[in-house]
Amino acid sequence: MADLHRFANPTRFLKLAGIIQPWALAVFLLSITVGLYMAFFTAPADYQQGESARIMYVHVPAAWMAMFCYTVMAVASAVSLIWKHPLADVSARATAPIGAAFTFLSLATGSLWGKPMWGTWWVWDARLTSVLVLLFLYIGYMALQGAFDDRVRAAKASAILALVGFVNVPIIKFSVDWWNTLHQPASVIKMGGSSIHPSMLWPLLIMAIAFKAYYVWVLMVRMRQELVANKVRILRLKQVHGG
Amino acid sequence: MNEFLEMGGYAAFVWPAYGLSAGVLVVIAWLSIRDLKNTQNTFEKLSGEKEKSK
Amino acid sequence: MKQFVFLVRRDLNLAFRQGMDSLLVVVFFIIAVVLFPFGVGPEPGTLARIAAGVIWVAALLSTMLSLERLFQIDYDDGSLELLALSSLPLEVTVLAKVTAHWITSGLPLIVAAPVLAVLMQMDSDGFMVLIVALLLGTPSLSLIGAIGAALILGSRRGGVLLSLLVLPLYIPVLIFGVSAVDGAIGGYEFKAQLLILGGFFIGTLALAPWAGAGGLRQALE
Amino acid sequence: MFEGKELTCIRGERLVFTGLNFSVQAGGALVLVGPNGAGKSSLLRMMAGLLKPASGKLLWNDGLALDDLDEHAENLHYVGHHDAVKSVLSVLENVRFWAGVRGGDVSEKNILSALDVFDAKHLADVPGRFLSAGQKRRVNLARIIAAPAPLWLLDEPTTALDRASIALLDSAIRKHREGGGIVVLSTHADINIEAATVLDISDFALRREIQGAA
Repeated sequence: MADLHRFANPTRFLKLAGIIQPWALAVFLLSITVGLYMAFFTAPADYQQGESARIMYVHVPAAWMAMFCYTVMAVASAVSLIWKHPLADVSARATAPIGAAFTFLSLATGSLWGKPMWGTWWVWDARLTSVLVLLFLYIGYMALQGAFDDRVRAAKASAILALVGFVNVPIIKFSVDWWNTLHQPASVIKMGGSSIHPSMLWPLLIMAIAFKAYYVWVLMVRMRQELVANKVRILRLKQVHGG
Repeated sequence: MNEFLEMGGYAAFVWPAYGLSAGVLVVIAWLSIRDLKNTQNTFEKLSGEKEKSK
Repeated sequence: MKQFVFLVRRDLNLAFRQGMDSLLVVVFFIIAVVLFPFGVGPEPGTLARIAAGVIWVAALLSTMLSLERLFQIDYDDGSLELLALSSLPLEVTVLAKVTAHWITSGLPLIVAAPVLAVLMQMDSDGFMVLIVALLLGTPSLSLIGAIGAALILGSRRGGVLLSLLVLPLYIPVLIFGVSAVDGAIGGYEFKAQLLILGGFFIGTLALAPWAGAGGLRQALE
Repeated sequence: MFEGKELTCIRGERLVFTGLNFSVQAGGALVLVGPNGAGKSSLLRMMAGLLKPASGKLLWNDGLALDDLDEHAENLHYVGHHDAVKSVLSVLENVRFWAGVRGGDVSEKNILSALDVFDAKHLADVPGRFLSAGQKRRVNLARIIAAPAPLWLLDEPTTALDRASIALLDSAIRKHREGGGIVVLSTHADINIEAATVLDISDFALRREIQGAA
């Protein structure tokens, strides 16, 4: 009967999440303040793009997070399909909206950063285009998660989609890069700006740590919500089927 | 101070970028926490016992 | 192998008896392409330049349209359960379904494509490569689409959801399909693109049955 | 010999039944009873290998049935709620297809004799869309005769059947069991199966466990 309990009442994880959550919040708050301070005060302005390059300190970590979250979803989906561990489904489902938010942010900040440089809000730059496709993969995943009444069916179908999507990400990246070189004369100012000077590198890394801490914090909140919602559903089923 | 705010003439791009990012992250966090609170309340209402992870 | 052919023959039989369905796919393909001259104007220069892209995007959309019902009919009338229980492994059943789908919707597109190329004022040296590229590309579209069709079985929002899942995965095939045709017209390299399309085909041939059968198995639970 | 040990079934988050045991000898029959939603269909689907048990083992002639699903599927027939009759194909083509997919004998003679068992021979060239529910069910049952398999899993086979057809089903089941076959069926109608073991699924639902879990 032990594994039965694991489905219905994963108290062990709920306690653990309760502990991790405040720590993640603390790390997030600390690193975001340090990161922002460095991004605006210690890091020099870019000699070509001037102050607008400071958008890089939110754009680049967001793009990293977009890819990181999708990888987490793919790994969690593989674990859930192979070892059928219920927490893997819950973590993949909880990660998706956060990853999608970061993907949207990296697109929006990329467009805001590109406007002064290229004069238009959107340029079919290889990186931006791949991130746009990644956003569609996220939306497809979340739409599939929401398309089933039975939570277990939704989890299994989305797990397969996440894996299929993950296998295709490098192929899409390769195709978009190739397509980009075919049609786009090498854009004068590379998105990444001039070579990364250490004083610019540190804020980037600290902002990246801040975003990861934010991810862990919100992930814990969302996973706890999913697990308690599972318990509520079981109570509802008990009501219906006569306890 | 306002020299800083001007962002070397790029204020119209730097501040919206940071503002939007802050906004989106805050909204996602707030929604998630609100959902958690609601679910915990329904759970307590249904099962009548204190939700341990509150 | 005998049962594989048996299943493909039955599906073809079904498709031809309900002739209208596969015909609709081709009619949609033609109408979608014919709309463009009304949109961008009939001027041959502009049409020729966008011809390959328009034809390929239309091919993508029409393949996708006919995919939603790939498993849905058999799922609803109980045949899918029995197919899963036949001695034919589910992966081979998925392949048989995809083969039947490709014959009823992929091939007609390829037949109609040159006619539309003429309509779009495409340069004639592009015709042959367009056909070869479609021959290599449309099977991948059916295969990837079959994964999507298996995943949305029994979900509330079928059609639109399928397009959202599958179209992002179609992008590589679109990119290399169009550039193969443009390459032929422009007189520069196009063999590499065709080889890559072939590579996609073999890749999806390996991925789709496994993912599709996985999707079907949990849909039948 | 078909046996199930300590089977547990979870559909979605609902615990359907647990600790369920059964065993049926060659020539035997097992009748599943119990209220709707007790898990009769789930158990039948589990026996067919469509639904994996959360825990427990399924044995066919003392071999683990679920290890090789394709091989297990070869020696069973499953009749579910739907009749898998294509409206465009004729009755003969429908049954021939199902016999062919199972690698059975697809000759016209064999198909017609299978249809005759359920008095559907006269419908042979009628397209599926003209058939009534009862006729569709008889065509579906004829498919089992066309490609014989030792284990029959019938989920409420008598729905949509009139008295005469139920008698035909009765004799087909008797003949199948005399040949050493096994029949497991769930039913509401009072179909009289001699010397059948009856299994009430609701005995295996778990009341206490759910309360403990919440």
